[in-house]
Amino acid sequence: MKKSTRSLNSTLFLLMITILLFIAMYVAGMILFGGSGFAKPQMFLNLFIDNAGLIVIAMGETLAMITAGIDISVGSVTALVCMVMANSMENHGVSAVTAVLMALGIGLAFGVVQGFLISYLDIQPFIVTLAGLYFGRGMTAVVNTEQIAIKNKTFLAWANAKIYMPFGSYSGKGKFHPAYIYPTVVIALVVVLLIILMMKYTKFGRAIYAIGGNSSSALMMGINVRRVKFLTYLLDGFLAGLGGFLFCLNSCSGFVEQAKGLEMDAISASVIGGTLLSGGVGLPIGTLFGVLIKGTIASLITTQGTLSSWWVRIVLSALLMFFIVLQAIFAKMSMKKK
Amino acid sequence: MSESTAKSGFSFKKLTHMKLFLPIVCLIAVLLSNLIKTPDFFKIAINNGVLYGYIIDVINRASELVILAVGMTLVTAASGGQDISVGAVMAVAAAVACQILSGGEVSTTVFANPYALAVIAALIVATLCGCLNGFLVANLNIQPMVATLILFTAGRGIAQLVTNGQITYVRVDAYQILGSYFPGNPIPAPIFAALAVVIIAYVILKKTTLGLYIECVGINSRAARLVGLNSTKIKFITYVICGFLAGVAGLVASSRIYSADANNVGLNLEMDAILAVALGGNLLGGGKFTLAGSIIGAYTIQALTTTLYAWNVSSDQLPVYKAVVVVIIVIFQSPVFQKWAKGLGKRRTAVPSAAAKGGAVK
Amino acid sequence: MEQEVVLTMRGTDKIFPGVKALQNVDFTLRKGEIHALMGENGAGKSTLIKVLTGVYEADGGEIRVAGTDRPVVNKSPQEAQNLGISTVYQEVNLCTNITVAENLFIGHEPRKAGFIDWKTMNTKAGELLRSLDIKAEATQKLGDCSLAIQQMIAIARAVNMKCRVLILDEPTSSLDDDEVEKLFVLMQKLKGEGVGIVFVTHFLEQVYRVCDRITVLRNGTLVGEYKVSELPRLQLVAKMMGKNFDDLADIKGAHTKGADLKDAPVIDAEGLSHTGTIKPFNFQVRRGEVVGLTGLLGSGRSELVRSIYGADRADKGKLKVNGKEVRINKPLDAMMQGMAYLPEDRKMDGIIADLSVRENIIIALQAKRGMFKPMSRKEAEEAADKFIDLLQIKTASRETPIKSLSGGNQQKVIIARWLLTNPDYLILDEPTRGIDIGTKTEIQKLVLDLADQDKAVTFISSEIEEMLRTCSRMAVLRDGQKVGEISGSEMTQEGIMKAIAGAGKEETGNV
Amino acid sequence: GSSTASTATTSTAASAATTSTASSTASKAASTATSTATSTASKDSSVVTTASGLKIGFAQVGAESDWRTACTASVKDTFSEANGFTLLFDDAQQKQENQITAIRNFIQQEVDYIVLDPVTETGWDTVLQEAKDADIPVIVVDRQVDVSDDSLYTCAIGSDFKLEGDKACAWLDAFLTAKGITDTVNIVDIQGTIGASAQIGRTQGLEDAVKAHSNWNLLAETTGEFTQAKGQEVMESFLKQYDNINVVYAENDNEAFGAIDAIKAAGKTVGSDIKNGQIMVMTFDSTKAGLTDALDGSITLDTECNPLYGPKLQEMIGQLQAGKTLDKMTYIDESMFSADTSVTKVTVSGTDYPITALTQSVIDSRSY
Ligand SMILES: Nc1ncnc2c1ncn2[C@@H]1O[C@H](COP(=O)(O)OP(=O)(O)OP(=O)(O)O)[C@@H](O)[C@H]1O
Ligand SMILES: Nc1ncnc2c1ncn2[C@@H]1O[C@H](COP(=O)(O)OP(=O)(O)OP(=O)(O)O)[C@@H](O)[C@H]1O
Ligand SMILES: [Mg+2]
Ligand SMILES: [Mg+2]
Repeated sequence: MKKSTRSLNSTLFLLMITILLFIAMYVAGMILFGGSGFAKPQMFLNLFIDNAGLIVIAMGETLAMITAGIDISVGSVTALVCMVMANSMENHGVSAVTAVLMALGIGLAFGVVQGFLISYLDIQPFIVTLAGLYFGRGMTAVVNTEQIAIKNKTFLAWANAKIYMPFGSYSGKGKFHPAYIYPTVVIALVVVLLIILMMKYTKFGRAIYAIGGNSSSALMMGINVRRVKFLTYLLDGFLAGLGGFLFCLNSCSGFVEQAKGLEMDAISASVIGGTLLSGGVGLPIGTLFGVLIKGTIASLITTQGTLSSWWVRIVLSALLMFFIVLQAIFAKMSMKKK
Repeated sequence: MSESTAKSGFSFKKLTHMKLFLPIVCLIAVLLSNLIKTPDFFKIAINNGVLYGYIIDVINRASELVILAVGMTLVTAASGGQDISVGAVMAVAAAVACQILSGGEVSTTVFANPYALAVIAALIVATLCGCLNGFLVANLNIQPMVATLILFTAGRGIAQLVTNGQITYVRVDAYQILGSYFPGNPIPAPIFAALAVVIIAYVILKKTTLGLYIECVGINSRAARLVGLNSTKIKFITYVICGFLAGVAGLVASSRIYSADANNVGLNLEMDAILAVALGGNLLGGGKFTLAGSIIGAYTIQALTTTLYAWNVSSDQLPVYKAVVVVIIVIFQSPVFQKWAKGLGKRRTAVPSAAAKGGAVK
Repeated sequence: MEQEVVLTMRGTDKIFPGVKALQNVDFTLRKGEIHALMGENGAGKSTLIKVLTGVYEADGGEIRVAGTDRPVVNKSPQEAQNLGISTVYQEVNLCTNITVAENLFIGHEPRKAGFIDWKTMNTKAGELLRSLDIKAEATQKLGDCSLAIQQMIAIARAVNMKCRVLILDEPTSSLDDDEVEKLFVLMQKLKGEGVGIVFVTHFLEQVYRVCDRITVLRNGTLVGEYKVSELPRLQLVAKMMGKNFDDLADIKGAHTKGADLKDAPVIDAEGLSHTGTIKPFNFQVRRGEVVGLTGLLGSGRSELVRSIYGADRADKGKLKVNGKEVRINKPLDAMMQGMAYLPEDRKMDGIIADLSVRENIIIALQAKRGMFKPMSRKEAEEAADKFIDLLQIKTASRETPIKSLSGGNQQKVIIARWLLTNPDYLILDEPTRGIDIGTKTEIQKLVLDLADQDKAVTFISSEIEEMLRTCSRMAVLRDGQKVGEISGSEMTQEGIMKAIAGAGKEETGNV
Repeated sequence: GSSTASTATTSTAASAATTSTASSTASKAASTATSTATSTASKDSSVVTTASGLKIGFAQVGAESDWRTACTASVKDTFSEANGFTLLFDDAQQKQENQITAIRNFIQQEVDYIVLDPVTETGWDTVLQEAKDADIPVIVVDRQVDVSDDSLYTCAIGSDFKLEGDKACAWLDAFLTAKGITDTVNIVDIQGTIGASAQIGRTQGLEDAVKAHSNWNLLAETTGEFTQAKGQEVMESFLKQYDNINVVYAENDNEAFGAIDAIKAAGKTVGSDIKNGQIMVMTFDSTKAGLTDALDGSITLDTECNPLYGPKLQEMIGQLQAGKTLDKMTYIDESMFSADTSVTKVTVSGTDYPITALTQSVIDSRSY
């Protein structure tokens, strides 16, 4: 029986490994680039500031992936959300609050349509959301092909509202800079918390795991598979809308090429965090670490600062590969032990 | 019993025919829609000694996609995942070929090295990329989309590294043949390249049991192992093939523009290739596959793009139309929809086909 | 005394492409009765149940449930559950990626303030498992449990839901006697509480032990409904098969040749082991011999054969095949040595669901031949037809995907797959699971025939009687260790029981 | 050095007059910087290595084109370690969010200057505010930024894309006049990636000119996304729809290459003789490859878009170090190239711009 307890924890074990690898990587960065400010607390907080939108979007992605689906439309939804917000505020004088509601509405609309096609018409999620990807990007261009800077006072006030921390660091000139975050970070972390609670403590959350593990079994156990799937994509769409809003708070603009490839960031963050594309396995907290790990890798490269453009890409992927392979090896080892 | 066997055997045959039937209908529908705006869409003329016309464009431009779709179909069937690095691998192959031919110069008008050397080297590098993907997926059990994400991001970097971040031009007629015309032949050469790949793929699938093995592994790799199949090896092979084919596609694409544009060769083609596989009626979750379907899917996508150009849809809005058409096609192909459409009289829709599928997979 | 009716099905039709699975079938279930649903493989039992519980949509007929005056239409198992019908389907239908406790409670988890109360859920699950004597932990991942345990958990889940109707589709096929006993106690208890139970099984003894009534199906049509007391065993078999057949006839008498002890064993394992599952063991099988493996549920029978076959690579010990030492790293190596292995878990390890019956039959031989020597279409079709005929596989055609065959017929296809490779040594792990009595006897005969043809066979079954009929010798396992062998006069029901229970002589090394 | 257009230059050999002075101007600027920044090395030496060791963060768009690569190389060469700088280079891979991240990183690394070549014009308010709070001057290069408060960045230097378009159209006008063509001229525009500053400016230039000339007829505008393959595909489609195209206005060299191939494949010829059915190709960027085609006449006019920002940047930083205030916006010098000599200069808003007659040596002396 001891044997089995260990194997149950294999997901948790992998999560621990992932977190440890993250810490190891970060500490290595602090040692290597401590002089370049890598050890500053603000550097760590920047991981959250820069990725607040991605964190929320990746949460939705994780849910979709746990149902054994996928959502590759999130980047386009983000672009559309940013564009609609920017366009309506700047060109149509819409208030910031209304714009936010529009953003969430767009997310929900994507969720409803994609969820319906996936769950009630049994169309493959990849294809449905690929169409969503095309549609969102194209619609962004339909709304406006220009780059629109958001200058709405309320919106900029939200975007620039720093929340100072009780700690900080001294600059080279000896000046104390308190560390800070933006409201986006708070929202993102609240979302993460809510999703963690939902996945662990609600019937809906557990049903998501069940249908991801084996949808026909789940059906026979009396779960309304279609409804759960639909709601998952609905929530996923909503989170994409919300994430798009946070993304927009960070970039304060709308343009056609925005957030290109964001879906891959969301997917890889989920996977690094331990979510399986084949469904049934994954933890929201893991995804959070997935995002942080990707952010740290990027941050390490920027801090290093001497690579040429192509080496940036290569090293970025090499580090990612190193990480994923290490994880895979640990996973294999834990399987063997069993 | 033998009687019922014979009878249902017949109806089953009809069903398999149905499988390709729908994708073909979709392709034809897309093509015919052109007649509204461009009545001479199907007109083929001889211009300058070569075939000229929209329909030729469709077939010609779809060549790379067809080549990729073949590899993508195999990868999908065996591993239930997709290789999203194919576009980047195309760029790598193009870069290698051009760099060898130009001997490191940014632009050249004579081959610095033999053409064959360049082609072979490009294909070898592309195949090695496939090996890396295959190793990660098959041996290390990393999920395909993420395993191939590595080359997806690194690939273009590698290509730029090879070409030193420049676009390398090979302004030699011989290099342009693969992307244009064989001397004296009115049919565009990429069509032959695609045709050759398809034929070779068919011969391999016909003459070996690779196809069956791939399906087995894709459906139930545990059971496949117990009947003596080497799941790892088979998955690996499909990725190698896919990498190789991406190399071929890269050569064609690079030959069209007689240069290696690391940033743009094969850009976004991976998504189209996956779409082709799905439009062909294949499940992206792996298992049974039809190569013909994927190929039809590839032509459908190119037909759609060409159509939208002919309709003067501005290319930044083109994705909207593409999305709508794709959704219509997949709804049309969805069994649930078909059932609903057929049994309009009946009010009930059945329980998800997932139940009938019986979750034996995974 | 006529009991109150809780459920009726009238004129049920169900048509699959190429098969009329049900035609005008009636079925009635009364309160507090155990009602056996009998029929050969592919007779339509599971289909009837799936139509009833909303997994399939019926093509005709109506269902009435006591308490509602209009016919009910279950669109999904969920609706059936809401009507108080709880079901254990034939293939275990649980989710292996979540814990045992969740599998038991999903859909009706205990909650506190709207949130799942994990503590209560785990405690309750623990209690439930203990009360049914299931050796699993509540917090364990279901996928880590053996098939038998999973089956018990599926039953536990079904009975734990407050229900008026309990449907059990071949629940006992992967259970051993002890477990079956526990199940019967449970069923009697529920019966006492007035639950109507539908029980599908191919074990006639079990029917006669617990059931009150029998409904017999044949080829998708209703043969009739009978009181158990009024339908003697032989007649039941005749009604199921549509001909007279004595399932009790001793088939062992037909078995003429025995093993020649002077021969070098075909299989000779010395100190083979697989860390974590099976301790070092010695094991030999000779030509013409059927050696049984017996032991309690989870005693490691499957693991033992898996380590011989290379399904789990043995990490210690030697294996000789026909006297020559061989290294087996993967199943293909074993196949090349002339071995064949019929796995216990049909759904996970056996069938390749979307492939046709033909492809499923030829795949092993094809794998053995290699990639570049494909069987011709004709060859493959002939092979498939031969076995469809030989094993009476009920399928719409040889091109039907195996997943749409009935459970028992799927099993036959897998057997055909291995027979086609013409092995010298067959490992059969629960080969008759879910097979109807007619075919079961056929398979037992087949096993003995194979032995007559000088093949070596290892036979695992939870059914002692079946083992006695086929085996010439048996190895006894306990807790992953081979603890002894029995043969000759010890080969009786009691002898085996004793050996399993621990009285068997300790492993002495070689046999 | 001063920042007027005539002296601020590039190493573009083709901008005939000022070539040889370029690098010395730049190093002078750097040494000026040195002398003011560090009190010790006050004598005016031209040895650049005694520079103050400024730490500069350069947030680059990516490496999406030859042009960009040349730009990166220019900046990297200028701010090399040998020249006494520490350059932190970040490649954003064409993603704005990466660039924002990089700037935040530079701020934590306490660089002395941030040089930003923005992916987009918009969306910089928050992060530039952070830079300002940290007292780090930001110099925007190439594309401009559109922020609610101009004080968020110190100064900007870039190309005037609208002017590029205007110059090209002025040339076309002059050319047509020189050839005495008064008939309708049919133009197709293969646009750049929609929304890119270069696309917006160049398209605007053309559209304005079309409005101003009653005989210019803009048949169609479609994006070729700045790539050869797309340029070819778009041109193929144009050729099938219109058989009277006279001028192709391709918004970069790569698109022009594709267009030329498509034209040839359709059985037509490219060249300046539009009276006799040739199709004239006008383009932008002036990369080596582009100029090669311009030399043989396939491309008739190639308007330069200068990527060599390094020296100019160094000069500006020197001035900033010296405590000077710079103009908010500086434009970099850009030339025009044609093998056709019928037009030698064009005038836009009162300023004259010479057309450089193209020779092989002009091409050979270019670095990209
Ligand atoms: N999903 C399906 N698609 C097509 N045919 C099916 C499907 N399910 C069952 N059948 C067919 O219906 C018939 C009845 O099958 P069913 O599973 O009900 O048999 P069964 O009586 O339960 O047999 P067993 O004892 O082997 O479990 C069989 O011939 C089978 O091939
Ligand atoms: N998939 C599995 N993962 C982890 N442990 C398993 C698995 N399958 C079986 N076990 C465990 O391994 C041990 C041996 O199981 P095995 O299947 O060999 O038993 P068995 O004698 O064949 O009995 P039965 O087949 O009736 O369950 C048992 O403790 C069982 O719980
Ligand atoms: Mg059944
Ligand atoms: Mg077993």
